[in-house]
Amino acid sequence: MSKVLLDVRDMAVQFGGVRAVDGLTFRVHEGEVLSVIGPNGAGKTSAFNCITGFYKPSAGSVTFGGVRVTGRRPAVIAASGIARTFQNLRLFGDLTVLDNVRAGMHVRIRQNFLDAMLHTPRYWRGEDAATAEAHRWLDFVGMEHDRTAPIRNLPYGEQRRVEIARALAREPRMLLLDEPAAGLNHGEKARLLDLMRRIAGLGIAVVLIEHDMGLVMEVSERIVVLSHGKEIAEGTPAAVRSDPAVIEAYLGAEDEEAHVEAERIAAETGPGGTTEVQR
Amino acid sequence: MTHIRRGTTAVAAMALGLTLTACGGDLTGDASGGGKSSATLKLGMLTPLTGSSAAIGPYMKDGAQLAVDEINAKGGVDGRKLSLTVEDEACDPKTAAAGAAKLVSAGIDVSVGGYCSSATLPTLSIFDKAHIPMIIPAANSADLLTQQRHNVFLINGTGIQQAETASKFIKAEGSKGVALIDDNTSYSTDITKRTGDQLGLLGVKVAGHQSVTAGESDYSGAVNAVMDSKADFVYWTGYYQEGGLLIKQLRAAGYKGRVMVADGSVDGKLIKIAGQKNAQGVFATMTQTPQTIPGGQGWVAKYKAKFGSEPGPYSTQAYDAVRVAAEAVRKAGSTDGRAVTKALEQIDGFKIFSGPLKFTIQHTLTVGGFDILVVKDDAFVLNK
Amino acid sequence: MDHFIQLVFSGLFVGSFYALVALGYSMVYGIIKLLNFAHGDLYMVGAFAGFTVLSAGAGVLGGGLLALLAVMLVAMAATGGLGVLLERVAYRPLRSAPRLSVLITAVGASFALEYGIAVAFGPNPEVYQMGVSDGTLNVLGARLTYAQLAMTAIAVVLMITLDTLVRRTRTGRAMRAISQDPKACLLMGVNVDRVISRTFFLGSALAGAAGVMAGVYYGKIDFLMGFVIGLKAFTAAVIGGIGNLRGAVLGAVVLGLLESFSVAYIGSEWRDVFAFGFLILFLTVRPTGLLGERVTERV
Amino acid sequence: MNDESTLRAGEEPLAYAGAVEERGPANVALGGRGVATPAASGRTTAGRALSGVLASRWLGPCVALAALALPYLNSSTYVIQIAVDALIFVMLAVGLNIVVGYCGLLDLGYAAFFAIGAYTSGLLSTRFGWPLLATIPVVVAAAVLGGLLIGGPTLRLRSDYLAIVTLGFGEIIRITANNLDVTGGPNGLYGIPGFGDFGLRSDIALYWVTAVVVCLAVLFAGRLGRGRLGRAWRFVREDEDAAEAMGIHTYKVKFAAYIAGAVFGGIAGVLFAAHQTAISPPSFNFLWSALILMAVVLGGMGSTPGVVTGALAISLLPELLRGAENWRYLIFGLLLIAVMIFRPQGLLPARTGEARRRGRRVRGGAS
Repeated sequence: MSKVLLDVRDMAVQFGGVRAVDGLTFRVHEGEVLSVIGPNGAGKTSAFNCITGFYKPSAGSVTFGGVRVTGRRPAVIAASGIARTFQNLRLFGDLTVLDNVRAGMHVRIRQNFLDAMLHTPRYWRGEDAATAEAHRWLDFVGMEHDRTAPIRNLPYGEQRRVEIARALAREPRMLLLDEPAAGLNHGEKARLLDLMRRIAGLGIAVVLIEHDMGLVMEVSERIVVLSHGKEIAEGTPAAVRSDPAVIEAYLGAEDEEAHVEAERIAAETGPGGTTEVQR
Repeated sequence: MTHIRRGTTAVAAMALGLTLTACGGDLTGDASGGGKSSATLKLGMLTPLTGSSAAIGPYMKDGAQLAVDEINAKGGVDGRKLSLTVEDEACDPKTAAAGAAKLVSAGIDVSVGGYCSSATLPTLSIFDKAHIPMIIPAANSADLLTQQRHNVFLINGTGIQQAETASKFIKAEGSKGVALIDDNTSYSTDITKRTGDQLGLLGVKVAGHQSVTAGESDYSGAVNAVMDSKADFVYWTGYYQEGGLLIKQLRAAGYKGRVMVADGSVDGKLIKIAGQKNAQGVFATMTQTPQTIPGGQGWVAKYKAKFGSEPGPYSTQAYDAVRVAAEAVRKAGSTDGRAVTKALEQIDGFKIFSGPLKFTIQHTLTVGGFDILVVKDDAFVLNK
Repeated sequence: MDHFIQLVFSGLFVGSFYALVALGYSMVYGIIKLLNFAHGDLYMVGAFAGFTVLSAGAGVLGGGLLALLAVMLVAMAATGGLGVLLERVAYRPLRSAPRLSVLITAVGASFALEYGIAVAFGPNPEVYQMGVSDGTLNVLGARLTYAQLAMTAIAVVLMITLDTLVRRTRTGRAMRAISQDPKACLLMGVNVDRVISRTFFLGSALAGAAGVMAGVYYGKIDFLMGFVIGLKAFTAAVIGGIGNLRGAVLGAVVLGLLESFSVAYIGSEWRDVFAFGFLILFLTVRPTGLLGERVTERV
Repeated sequence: MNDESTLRAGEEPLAYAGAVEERGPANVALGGRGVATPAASGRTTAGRALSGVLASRWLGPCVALAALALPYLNSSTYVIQIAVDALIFVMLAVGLNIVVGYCGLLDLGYAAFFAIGAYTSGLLSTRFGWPLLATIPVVVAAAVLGGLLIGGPTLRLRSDYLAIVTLGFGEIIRITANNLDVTGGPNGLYGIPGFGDFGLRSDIALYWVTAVVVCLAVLFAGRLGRGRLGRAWRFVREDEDAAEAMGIHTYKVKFAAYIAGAVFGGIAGVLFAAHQTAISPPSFNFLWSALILMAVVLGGMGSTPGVVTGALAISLLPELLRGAENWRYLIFGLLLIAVMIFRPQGLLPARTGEARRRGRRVRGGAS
């Protein structure tokens, strides 16, 4: 296996008395596609937020590309090469599609306030390059709509795609996707699967939180299973699928929803079960 | 880029062209109002009609109007009828400056307004550039004079004159410790500062100096400080609204000493707000007013008959400002600003409420005319 | 020592006025996240409403605490109604608009109320024709007038009543619920509009009561009297943790005490600098105010 | 692409309603401009004409030219006086627009920077005899310092708290100016020199200086808003977390907005000092901050033509209503409520199209 890109060790965070993440350790290698699954409330999104700096871990360390980034500002961590999407779309609603994607390039555009005020050649070079690149990323994710319109007016699926384009425009070495398939229809999920493979093809490591097990099993090289903020299993999709601890975690959860989910996971991943994407 | 550059250059070129042609036009001369006519003597007044001092404006306006009507009834000045234009100064420098510009554009000959010193300051240069003499009835800060503008005349006694009168009286009363309280406006702090200096020269102890915020209701902070300082004489230099409250709260706190207020507080409302009982025996430093000088009752009656209300602060000064303006124009024989200014400097012995008028070299009253009043029942009367 | 106690008394007394106004600020903020800039002016309108009642019924009412209470009730009803009207006309149509536009409307309403009164009553200050007793009490070496005592007592009674109302009644529960999650309340069948109206009524009525009390105690009212106290009440509400009612009272008392002591030890002209400076430093240390809830950010 | 857009046109009324319902954002009225979708179908011809005018690249130069030509149309002292007032107010509004409109930070004490500028230049020119022009670098430094002082500890706060803190800061500056001797106490500073009169009538000379400075300020503010930093301000306004996730240091970006606003306010203060010749604390009270904010919101946050229009309206309206005495602020207040209710996004809201580009540049990619 290739080099370790992200190394999370004994990471913990708590809110009040609740330990959302409780001593989590896992690694992501360069260019791999890794899924993080677990019942609701297992601490998946909290773990993402700790890695990307939105929460300050109360213990443990996060090392990215050999550099310790624990507790740094989200912007600093992002600049070091981690891009992410959010569970509930977090786009800049009033701004155009292109502007949204330009946000990803912000740290790379060389321009100071004088350039902007005086419209120097450097300003135009930077702006034109940014526009062209934004179009390239939008083409890459297959965003077909008008790109000069405010993004809030676009259909949900397109907004999802733009959010990924924005994250890619950050030119990350690792991309964290938080439930990218939520709310998508079958056709859109298939396109998402294809997109994730093409992203991996660019050499970008993809870490995925997803409830759609079909998608997870299809795309992941490895899976990390969380429960109560701890890792309970790790391995290839096939290994995880048959891990008794995983089944137990899903069934044992008190949450009603988790039961349903556990049954679904069993049905979907059982021998001969067809995944959603294939259907 | 080329488009934008070209646009910018075009604008710049046009601007330059405009400037060059402008030099030949009427944009280079003095800022004087259009339409000056010799048929009327146009007077302009800036006074607060809105804002925190909005209460004062009508008093000044009515006082001036009374004089205008009286003079017109007698045939005006050398056949010229008087007219009065009033603009709001709102006690705000920007509003005042715009108002002054409006008066200049309306072609006034003499300005007879000016209430808040801070709002009057920016109008000085505007009137000066238009060569319009200013007879300022109320604003009296020394800062109005430090630029030595030849066209500025104050017919209200100045802070220093008031401070002198106040300090002498306080010394005569044998005070062991004086508390000075102002409302942190220029008019008021000017008087407290100067009174403090004067008292120092006279060897009277200043027990404390407080500034309160105008427009508030609770002055317990200042009251506590006065009580702690064991002062036996309080001199309040702000306006009557706060002055009434202050007296009331001082008395409620058990203050037994004497209280004196400055001219801004000489108003029947002070007694009402403080409560008649609390206000009894409160002294005041005040320029001579119709209420206190012999024969003045007739003037008050005329005012009441015309406007249906008692005259208030600066009604008399505004009245006098109009009369002085008319007198100066009569003497000068023209409405030309420079001539009127000269005439104003030469006025000697013209009778106004504060006494015979003669301006000092600084253009202030020679006779400040400050008297000590005292509250008796529901009115201020001359202290004997 | 008695000097110290005197300062404490002054601070508490001023604080109780701030508190009555701050409560309305905080309630309205808590429920619709609106900084109601016109709130201080409702206090002023209350004072003028009381003044009108007093002038109209000068002979009938006489003096005394009972008359004061009667005047206060009428003024509270009037300002409460005005508050409801204000919400109806100026704020409700904008409930879903960006918050800044509503803020501008509030500033506009503040102007309209101030100058509406200036046009109706004239710009001169008016004098309340209702004397309160001049008697003085000596407590622990500091003086305290009966009037101060009575005013503080009325303020405390009003605050306790409000607290009970909010904690014990259905409307109160609904108010607290809406401040937590208005959407959920709508889904649960709570009549959100009516509850917001009632919040405005209560908050405005309290401000009106404070206005009458100020009129009676200080004796002088004018059309700009609401501005400064509005600012102070806003500050108090923020110090206490805006949206939290007990916090508003606590913040008001803290602000009153701070002002009282700063006047004594720093000088009255620096009082507001001290008060605002304290506010800024305080917020950087404790951004949610004294009793404000910690907001956990959801990402 | 094509059938998609036809579909979108059909949905437009619903989207409109939804947008108003949800957040009533500034993009509603003119949002669709320059967009491939025929979203404008519901708009009136007049509205389209207006948005056409607003989008024209000649609008700015034309307005600037009109401003420069004013003295030829009417050179009365009064007109020049209030025109300079209005232009200074435009500059203030444009500066505050950076903070509030672009970056979404509610500032209720903007007059503080105006005061810092006016007092710094006033002090240096009257007490130390500096020419006014020479004070500008010091003013900029002082404004930046003021921005650092207040922005440093407070930009981390929630927006409502930011409002009260900035309000408090404004009051602190004003009261301090009132209490100190060096600033002339309540009377302030007076006898402040102008920039010189270049052989013209002095007020007209100052008018032209002001007009040129303000036109440049409007141009620069607009360009700044469209550049890299300006985009970052909007990202922060729209969603701070998402901006952080893109590697944008939101704290620094907010700081930059604050300081840019402070510099604009400070330079407006210099113009004000030169114009008034006398400055005193009442000119920098809360009412001023509120009026500037009102101009920004009334005109349309984030929109340069809107903010300029709003500033002209707010500054000239009270002058037009002069003589109505207390009625004027009553009318003013009612008008504000009415405008906000019927047009909460402001008079001329910001367009959310792409920035105007020069035609010859063809961008790559589809669309």
